[in-house]
Amino acid sequence: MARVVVDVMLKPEILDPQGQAVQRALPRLGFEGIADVRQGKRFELEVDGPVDESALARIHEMAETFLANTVIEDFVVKVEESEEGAAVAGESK
Amino acid sequence: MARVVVDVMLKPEILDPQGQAVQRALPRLGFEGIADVRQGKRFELEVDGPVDESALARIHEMAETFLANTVIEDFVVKVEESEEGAAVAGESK
Amino acid sequence: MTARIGVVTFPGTLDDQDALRAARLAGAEAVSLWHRDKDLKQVDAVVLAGGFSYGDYLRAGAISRFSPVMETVIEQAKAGMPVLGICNGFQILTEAHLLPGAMLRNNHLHFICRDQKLRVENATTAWTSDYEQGEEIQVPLKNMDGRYVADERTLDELEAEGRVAFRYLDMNPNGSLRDIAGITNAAGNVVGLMPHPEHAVEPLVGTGRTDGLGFFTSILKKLVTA
Amino acid sequence: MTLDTVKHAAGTPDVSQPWKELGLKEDEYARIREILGRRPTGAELAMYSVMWSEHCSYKSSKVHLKQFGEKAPESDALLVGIGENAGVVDVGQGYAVTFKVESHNHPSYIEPYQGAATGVGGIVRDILAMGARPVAVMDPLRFGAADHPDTKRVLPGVVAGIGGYGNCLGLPNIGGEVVFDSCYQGNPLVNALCVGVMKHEDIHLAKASGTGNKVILYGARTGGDGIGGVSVLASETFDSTGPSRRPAVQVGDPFQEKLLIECTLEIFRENLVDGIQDLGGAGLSCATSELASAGSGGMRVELDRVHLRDATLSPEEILMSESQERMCAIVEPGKVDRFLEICEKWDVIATVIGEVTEGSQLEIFWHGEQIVDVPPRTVAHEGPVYHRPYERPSWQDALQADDANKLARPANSDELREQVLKLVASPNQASKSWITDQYDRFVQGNTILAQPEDSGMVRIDEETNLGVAVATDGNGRYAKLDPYAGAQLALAESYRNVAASGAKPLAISNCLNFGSPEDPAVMWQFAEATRGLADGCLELGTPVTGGNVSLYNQTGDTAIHPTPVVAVLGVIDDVTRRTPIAFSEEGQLIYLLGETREEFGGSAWSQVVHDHLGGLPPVVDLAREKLLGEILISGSRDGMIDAAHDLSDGGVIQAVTESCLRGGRGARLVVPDGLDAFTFLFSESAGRAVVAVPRSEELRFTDMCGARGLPATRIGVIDGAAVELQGEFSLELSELREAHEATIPGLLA
Ligand SMILES: Nc1ncnc2c1ncn2[C@@H]1O[C@H](COP(=O)(O)OP(=O)(O)O)[C@@H](O)[C@H]1O
Ligand SMILES: [Mg+2]
Repeated sequence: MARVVVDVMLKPEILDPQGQAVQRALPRLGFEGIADVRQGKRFELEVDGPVDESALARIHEMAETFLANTVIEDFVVKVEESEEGAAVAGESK
Repeated sequence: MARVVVDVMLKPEILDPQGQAVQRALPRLGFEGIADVRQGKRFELEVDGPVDESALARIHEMAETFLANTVIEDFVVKVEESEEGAAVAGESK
Repeated sequence: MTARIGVVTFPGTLDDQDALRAARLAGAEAVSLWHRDKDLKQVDAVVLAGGFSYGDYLRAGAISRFSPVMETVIEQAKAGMPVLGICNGFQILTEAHLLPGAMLRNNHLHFICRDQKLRVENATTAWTSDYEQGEEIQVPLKNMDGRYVADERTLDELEAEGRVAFRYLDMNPNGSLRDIAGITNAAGNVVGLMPHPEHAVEPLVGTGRTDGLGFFTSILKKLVTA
Repeated sequence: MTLDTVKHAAGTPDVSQPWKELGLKEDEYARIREILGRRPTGAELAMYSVMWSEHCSYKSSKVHLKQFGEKAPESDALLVGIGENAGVVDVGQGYAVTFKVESHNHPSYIEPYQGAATGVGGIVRDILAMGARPVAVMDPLRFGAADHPDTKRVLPGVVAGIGGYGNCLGLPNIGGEVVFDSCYQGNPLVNALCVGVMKHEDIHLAKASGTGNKVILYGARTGGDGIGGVSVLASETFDSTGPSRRPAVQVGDPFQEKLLIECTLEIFRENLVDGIQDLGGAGLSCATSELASAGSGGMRVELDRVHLRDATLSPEEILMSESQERMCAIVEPGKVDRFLEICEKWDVIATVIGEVTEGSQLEIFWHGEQIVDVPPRTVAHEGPVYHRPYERPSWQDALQADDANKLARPANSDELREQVLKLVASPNQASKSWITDQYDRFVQGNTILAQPEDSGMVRIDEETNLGVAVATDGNGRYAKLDPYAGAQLALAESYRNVAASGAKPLAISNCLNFGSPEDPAVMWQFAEATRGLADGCLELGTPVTGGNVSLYNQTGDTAIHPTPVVAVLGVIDDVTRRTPIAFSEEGQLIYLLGETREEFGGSAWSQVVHDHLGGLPPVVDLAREKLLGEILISGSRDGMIDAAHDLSDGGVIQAVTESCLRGGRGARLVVPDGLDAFTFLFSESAGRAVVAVPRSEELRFTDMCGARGLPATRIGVIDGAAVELQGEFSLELSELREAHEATIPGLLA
């Protein structure tokens, strides 16, 4: 089973109060140097069968009509690869 | 300015009502073959200055203490690279 | 003879009983509609009531918009049937593109429940004809995702065509652009708003005001005289 | 993988079992072996351990709670008493009302949002399980110091969780409490109340009877929620690949619960269930053993039929799982199809997992092999009972001797004015609308009164205008000074709040929040409080219908203040006669009912101005409370009073300020003869209220009070745009409003 990720973010021109609230809180928590924060959604889809072009096309359509509201949001569809080098996985205690 | 992305997902053992609701809706919309959906959050941070090891360590800490609730969520910190080949960007009309 | 007003129940709809009650109090025959049925039971108008259909999961209204009943509602609305979307119903109407724009999380990020003052900016729609143009009314408001947004061009167009039907007065409770509380389509048959007129139809109950009854008497008059 | 079957257990008596890790005492484990005549299987051990826990078995509190039954007043109103999911009260016209308060304290500290949310979910299912449609919720809350950083984490999360869950269910939130005190720093109290309404004939009970009847589990799938401790067991029973990590935190899905409510109500309407039980703490262990224990026969359950969210769960874990939004019903075979059809209509998963048997044992199977074979009563109803030692703490005398009446009082009018402002702006006395505005109070269209009124009131019949009112109160400071009196004061205040709104108090529910029962001082507080409450209920004629005990609310050796929270339910025949708190008619007369004494022990004034807790709480006079209640109710019914506000923490000035702000009118007050201004404003003597009387009714009203022997003193008139105390000070409403309303947003926003 393969995983496809759909990232959905508010369009840049749309006010993102959640991101702003996070950004405003950061200095208070002692985190400086973050110029901007945007908060969006991440969908992880477990796909039955191969993730070929036609499957991707279907997922793209699903994202466009359903997972994102394109009046306000942009989205990106990605086939998940194994964790990249730069990624630092977070664990909880 | 560099972008760092923090993906926050509910731990696998934690109920994800949103993802579940999305998954259950898909067949009704004519999208078959998605075995599971999990919905999480994606934070895009614009970082002032270089994203070196110490910056990443700070962001990791920020994710652990603030962006994610590690009682129920896991997170991953990634330095955003230019769009990968596999990605299909969604545009809105 | 009176008119039949249908109220749709989606899974998670909360204010359907209130909307049915409001329709009854206005003198209409109130009819329950079920999300899985395409059949609208020959109603003359439809109310999409408030609540958290599908838990507001994904986006408020996003899942309900694809239900069987909505297929017929969308079709009929385009053919001129009066449709009122209240709160979650408004969200469903925007998701269904029967009304332009979208609803986002309140700018203060909290659920807000308050007695809200509004101005009726368009008293010519199917649902507002019993109000005076510019009349100020007060009805409960309660929502999590009540921030109305649309691009500038759409907003200008709405303003120019008089399609901003209601505006918040005194305070903007959710960050809606241009204080927009509700809008109408160009034909005036499809109206959506965040505040809850169906909660303001009886003295004593709720805030004790009856300012919301006008929505239901408006539509009734229109349908019965039609 | 070795499954610990009954047979296997019988053949391996010497296997060592993790009873200790599961929280059992040695003698408790021995008793289980004695009951079964062999060692328990892993599944049985899991069941006993959780059902015999403090939380489920009330083992420390039972001997004290008995008094609520023993001292119960004669009451025609009680249809179902203590012992069921919730008590049921007759409110007339064929209607019955059920209500209950529960705590979700510990989970809300760990994960405020989910802890509080699932607290609401749990109490709503309790009410639903009685056959009632839930119609309103309330939320008595207690947090650490308002300005403590952790309060900023806990409070917004708790409030968002209560709102997030309750709003999504479509239940109006009609009241509650918010109290700050550093004693709750590591132990916030998140109590939740739900009220439900049904017709008498719809009452349902949690029992499994009728051989051959089916056991149906329906609602959410079962996951590994909240089973932390049991994983030890699973990992012992299973090989090294063992179960994955189990979440200690339950996540709620209010949407699923809303479907469960509508689905269950439709099932009730068609009369499809014989017995029903919600799944709460201890999950299926509790539901199956309680249903079987209360019924006439035995029960057989095929555990492998349970729909799982996590396929790796062991049978022990499935039995223990506290996954939310599930119910268990007993259904006659002929009705099963229709039952499942209704579930399908509401997108609710339902599975027949077993049936009622002729025998007397609860038998549970896993893929055909028997893993449980127990007498259900021994699990559900015959758990251990402790007579824990209790002793009046050594510090109690010194605390009481530290008399608040001796604290420095304001020296002049300016100081008095300043202290008034300070009081109405203090976190405990300030407006809670920043919190309550996050709750839907209008949904269902039947809300007659909600915060900030004295009690919440909902209409239950649109034709006749029959309604019910509920208030919750508790004052840990009073209870700390004297737990017996403190419990009675909580009862009296709640009773007074209901009466002030015009409803007749009928019955009580309560949530007893205390520290560790292993501390004799805490146990003494508990014993005193329950005794006080039981005696008080007897005197007021309002039976206790149910409630909840939350123990171990302490950090290290330091317990919270003993905090009995009391909910009073009242009925009003005609909600159009309800009394609001608002002073809204210019010229109406303000009367103070009851007697004012110098009583400052535990008072808001002593806390706000002196950060002091000592002395004795106000004197309790329940006969007076009853009389006051009767006057408030008759006065409202007969149109003699247009507004009423009970007096409690903060005294006269707090109540008058709230009534003025609510109505947008000022008040001119005079100090009555025999009192000084300070005592008049700040005393917290019990058994009092302020009322607004139309001039035309003055004589009739004072005659009634005189004839009944209730002191009624004219203290002023509704007038202007300021609260003015003649000869002392004047405070513009705008200034009072700013002081009263800015505090909480300032601390939390
Ligand atoms: N957490 C809460 N949820 C809902 N309502 C609340 C909450 N806290 C306080 N309230 C409401 O605010 C009002 C004032 O509360 P309080 O001062 O405790 O009342 P009282 O002193 O009359 O018991 C009441 O209507 C009460 O129900
Ligand atoms: Mg009160």
